[in-house]
Amino acid sequence: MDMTSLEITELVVRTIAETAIENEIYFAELDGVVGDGDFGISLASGFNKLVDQWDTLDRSSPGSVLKGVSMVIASRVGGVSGALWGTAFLRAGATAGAKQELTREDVVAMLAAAVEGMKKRGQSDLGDKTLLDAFVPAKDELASVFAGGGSTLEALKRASLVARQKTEEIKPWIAKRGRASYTGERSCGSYDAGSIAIAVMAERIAEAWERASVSANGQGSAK
Amino acid sequence: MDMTSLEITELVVRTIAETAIENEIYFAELDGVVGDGDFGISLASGFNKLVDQWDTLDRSSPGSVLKGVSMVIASRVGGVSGALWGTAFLRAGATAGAKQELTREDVVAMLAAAVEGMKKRGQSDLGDKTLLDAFVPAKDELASVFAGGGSTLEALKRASLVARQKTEEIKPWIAKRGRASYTGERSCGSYDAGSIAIAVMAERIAEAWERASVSANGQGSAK
Amino acid sequence: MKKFVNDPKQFVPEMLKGIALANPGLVKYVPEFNLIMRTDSPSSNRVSIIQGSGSGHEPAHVMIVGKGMLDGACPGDVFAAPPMDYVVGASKLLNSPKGILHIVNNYSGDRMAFEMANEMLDADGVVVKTLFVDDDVAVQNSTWTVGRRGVAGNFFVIKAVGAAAEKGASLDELLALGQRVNANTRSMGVALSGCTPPAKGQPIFTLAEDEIEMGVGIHGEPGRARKKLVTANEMVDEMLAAILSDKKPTTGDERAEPIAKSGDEVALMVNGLGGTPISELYLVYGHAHQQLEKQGIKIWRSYVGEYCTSLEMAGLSITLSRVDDELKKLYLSPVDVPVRVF
Amino acid sequence: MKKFVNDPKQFVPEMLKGIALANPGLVKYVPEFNLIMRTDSPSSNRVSIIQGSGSGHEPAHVMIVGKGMLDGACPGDVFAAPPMDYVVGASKLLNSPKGILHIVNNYSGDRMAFEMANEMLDADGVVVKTLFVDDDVAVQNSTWTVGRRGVAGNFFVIKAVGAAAEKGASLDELLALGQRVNANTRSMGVALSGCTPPAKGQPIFTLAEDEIEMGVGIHGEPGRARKKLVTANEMVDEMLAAILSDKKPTTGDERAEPIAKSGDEVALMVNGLGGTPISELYLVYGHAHQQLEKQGIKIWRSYVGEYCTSLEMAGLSITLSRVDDELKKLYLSPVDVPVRVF
Ligand SMILES: Nc1ncnc2c1ncn2[C@@H]1O[C@H](COP(=O)(O)OP(=O)(O)O)[C@@H](O)[C@H]1O
Ligand SMILES: Nc1ncnc2c1ncn2[C@@H]1O[C@H](COP(=O)(O)OP(=O)(O)O)[C@@H](O)[C@H]1O
Ligand SMILES: [Mg+2]
Ligand SMILES: [Mg+2]
Ligand SMILES: [Mg+2]
Ligand SMILES: [Mg+2]
Repeated sequence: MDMTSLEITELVVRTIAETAIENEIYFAELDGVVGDGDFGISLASGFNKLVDQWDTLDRSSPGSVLKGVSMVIASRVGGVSGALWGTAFLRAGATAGAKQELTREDVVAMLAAAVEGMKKRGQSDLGDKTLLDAFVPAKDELASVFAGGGSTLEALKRASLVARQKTEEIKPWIAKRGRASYTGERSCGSYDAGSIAIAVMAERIAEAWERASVSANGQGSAK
Repeated sequence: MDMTSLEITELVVRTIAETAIENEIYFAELDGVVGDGDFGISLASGFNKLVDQWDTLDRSSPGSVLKGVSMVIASRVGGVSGALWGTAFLRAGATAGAKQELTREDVVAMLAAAVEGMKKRGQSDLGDKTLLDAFVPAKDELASVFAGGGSTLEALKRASLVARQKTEEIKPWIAKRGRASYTGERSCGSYDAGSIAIAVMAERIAEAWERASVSANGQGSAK
Repeated sequence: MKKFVNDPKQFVPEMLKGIALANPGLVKYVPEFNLIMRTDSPSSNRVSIIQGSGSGHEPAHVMIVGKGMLDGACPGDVFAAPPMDYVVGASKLLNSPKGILHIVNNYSGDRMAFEMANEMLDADGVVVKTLFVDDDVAVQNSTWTVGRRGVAGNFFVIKAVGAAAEKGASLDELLALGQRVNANTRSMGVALSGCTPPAKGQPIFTLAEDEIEMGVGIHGEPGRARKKLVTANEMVDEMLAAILSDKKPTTGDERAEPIAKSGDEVALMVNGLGGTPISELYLVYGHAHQQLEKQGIKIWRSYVGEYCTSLEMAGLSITLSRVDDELKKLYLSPVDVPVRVF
Repeated sequence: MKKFVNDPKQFVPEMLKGIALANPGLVKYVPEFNLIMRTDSPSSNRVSIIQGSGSGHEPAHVMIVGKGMLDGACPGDVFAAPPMDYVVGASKLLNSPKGILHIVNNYSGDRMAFEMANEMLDADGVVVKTLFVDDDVAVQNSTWTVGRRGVAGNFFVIKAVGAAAEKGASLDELLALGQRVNANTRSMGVALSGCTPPAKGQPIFTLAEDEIEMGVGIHGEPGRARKKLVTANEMVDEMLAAILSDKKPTTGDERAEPIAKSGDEVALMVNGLGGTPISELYLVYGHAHQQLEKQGIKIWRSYVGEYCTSLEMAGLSITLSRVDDELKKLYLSPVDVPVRVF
């Protein structure tokens, strides 16, 4: 596939934004079960703002795009999601630095930095039944496919499968962070909204990648 | 029939009280259509109080019973109904004076005095779509049967028929007094709660009279 | 019906008990007459001011008893005028050598109860004058009504006469002052939902998901029209138009001038009916304020909150009260009553 | 959903506009940051006090900006913590040489937004300290929560530090004072119904006709248990028991003493959640007052009304705050804020 790292970054960011906007109600409903139901709305409002301001962002490098996304999200989205997602994009962007082309190792390092940022900001870790429980294993799966020399499409598909599986696996858990945690044992048995969002976004990115590869290569074989 | 005027007065008052108490919800619902729905509750609470205090009333004469009823109702029932019904019983009792036995003329004069009292207190008249529109014609019918020498039972039955007819006749009218009047033309087409109460009470008094006559005479012929 | 209630029949007494416990030294509770009265009333230097009215309109009137406002309030049950003997009993307890002013919202039930009470008080030599409040423009006067209803505007009437009484005004002065404020005050309400009196256990009326009752009364009496729900601004515009175009009948066939014209100063009240949060009241206030200023009417002071409610009814009323220098001073003079924030 | 609203997305800005229009001279509105601020802040003699929090809790906090309370409030949307740049923007506008006190209700969203903002403010040399409020006893501390929630008790914290700031207290003194009040304040709430954020258009939760949510949070977070509706007195007893038996974790494994024992003096607040009329609040107050006095706890002062709401949610919370002579003086010192009756 002939896309630049900048084009790929934009594709991924735009796919995440579209997913957040299209799933506003669905994500809100998930958060409404034991949380306060604002998750879908917060996310959508931030990414809507991003789409509005897209043309004013500094899109000179992958890192500058990600930092721009971070500022819009952190500034416009209230509370947990603004802080967490803003931190994640910021750390990923900072790790990318000024590079124009990113290697697979760079991408894995960026995701790892995003995770560390969220853990610190959220005072949270794996096992707290948050989006980390979907995001971290998905990131690890991606890294391991990369390490084994698999294609990007395969890596994305396997990562999204892992994320989706994790949303089911953590369903019976008790929420230890976020508003859902206030309900204690009543949070057992319901999906974590943030994790579902991660799974849906991963799936949508894999699809987008497949579509982009098809059109770029003029046929069905993705790199 | 061998009842004294005092016994008859007590029978009538107790029948009115029972009717008010048993129809609390029904009367309230009628008042709820275009009024404020308190009529049934007000009336029932006053007459409940009356039943409670029955044994403490000065029941030495028909007049003293009626004055006692008046004080309980006026003191315990708030607003329009307390004032109107209290005034009606007061005026009737005052007209009866200290007499132990009342003639038919006395009864008609007592009812007329009650009407005058209510008109004055309520600044209302026939045609305002209030209980006066049922009460006055019923009283007139009673008087005319009495004048024609008919039996008391016949007089009560015909009076209650008239009252009932009137409730239907005034249904399309516009309410000009009471809270229902605030709705203007929206009051057209619904029953006036006070008039229905008058009709039901008149019917119940006629029935009570019939029952009392039967048991007094040991057979079906009422005087 | 879900409420904080024990025995529905004890709803009013238990509330009154709470008011007295919460404000020791300021007011006391006389259960016999549903009466909340100032602990320092009657005073021989001050006309005593008494309101009756029904319960369910809190903070009106039991929570505005105190220095600078009412000497006593003896409400009936929820939405019911007080029985005569509450008025008689309260008036005897609060009898002052300077006389008693009864403030009566213009409903037949209240009028009659106070009238009967006054006949009895007269006979006992108690000096009473009665001030009627009828600020609601929703019910247009006509031959077939008993006049207009008294609603949230009674706050301004009470505030003015309460302040003047504190300064020693005579009974006749208070009556004249109160009548002047009442004449300068107009209100209009709208409901988004009914409400449920505890003893009744059912809503007094029900509105569909897209219906409103424009011109509703504070006892849930139907208003001018049941309408489709529109935006906040459209509801405000309709209420302001009703208030500003209103020509209240005075004597005979005469009618008063509209309440305010360009250049006039007014107090602007947005009164919640109980179930509408204060956030919405301020949203409404903002639009009303701007619309009035566009017409050159100057807002002297805002009153946003709950003044005269209908239990937990969702809805609000807007009141405009024209002010002058004398009234401004009275409105700003100090008070000490149960309803407060701090 | 029936509300006084125009465009649901403009609900908060339109409310804030109304607050500013209603209180000219007292506060002003800075749309960029959802900020309501005192017109006379910042002052070089006074630490500036800022609250963020979500909207939908009015009068908290945008209506308690003014003399003796907050210098500014920059809420997020309904029930959402403010975004970082509101906090940064508000803090820069209100920066005082004596420093800034951020009061943050203990929710992850609020904590994180203020933390990020503080990192940026630090970098710019703005001196900020953060005071967390966590008075809710419904959520027991445990390893799996982020600590307790801040609810209506924040009124006492703000009142105390606001009064002290007015007298020139330093930032460190205010932080210590606020922490002391917070440690001495416990609350517990119950909901009879959910509420509907305008932008959401649907109730955040629904209770059956005979259900209550005991221990509810002010954003509709579920509480301790969904239960059957019982009498007002039974609900009060359960809430008081929860408050009085609570031993709040302090440092490490240590736990604080219960909030009040026989002989202690407390302020007793009955706070309406928005849809419950003040009549019911006073009914509840009456029983709570008597139950506490039975245990020898002295009620120093009552606070009955709406302090921290959840839009139009039916329900209430009870707060006990232990007082001493210093705090009593602070609580009674004068204020001038939008929320008022007169
Ligand atoms: N401290 C945290 N660390 C990591 N993720 C978190 C944390 N708190 C919440 N989340 C994630 O965010 C989601 C909820 O976001 P949102 O609804 O915006 O926050 P809030 O819980 O404050 O309402 C949760 O489903 C969870 O996946
Ligand atoms: N002024 C009046 N004169 C005579 N009857 C009246 C008057 N006002 C009301 N009524 C009667 O009383 C009934 C309503 O009583 P009630 O509900 O207690 O009074 P309110 O209208 O004040 O709520 C009406 O149905 C009507 O028959
Ligand atoms: Mg949430
Ligand atoms: Mg009625
Ligand atoms: Mg009535
Ligand atoms: Mg949230």
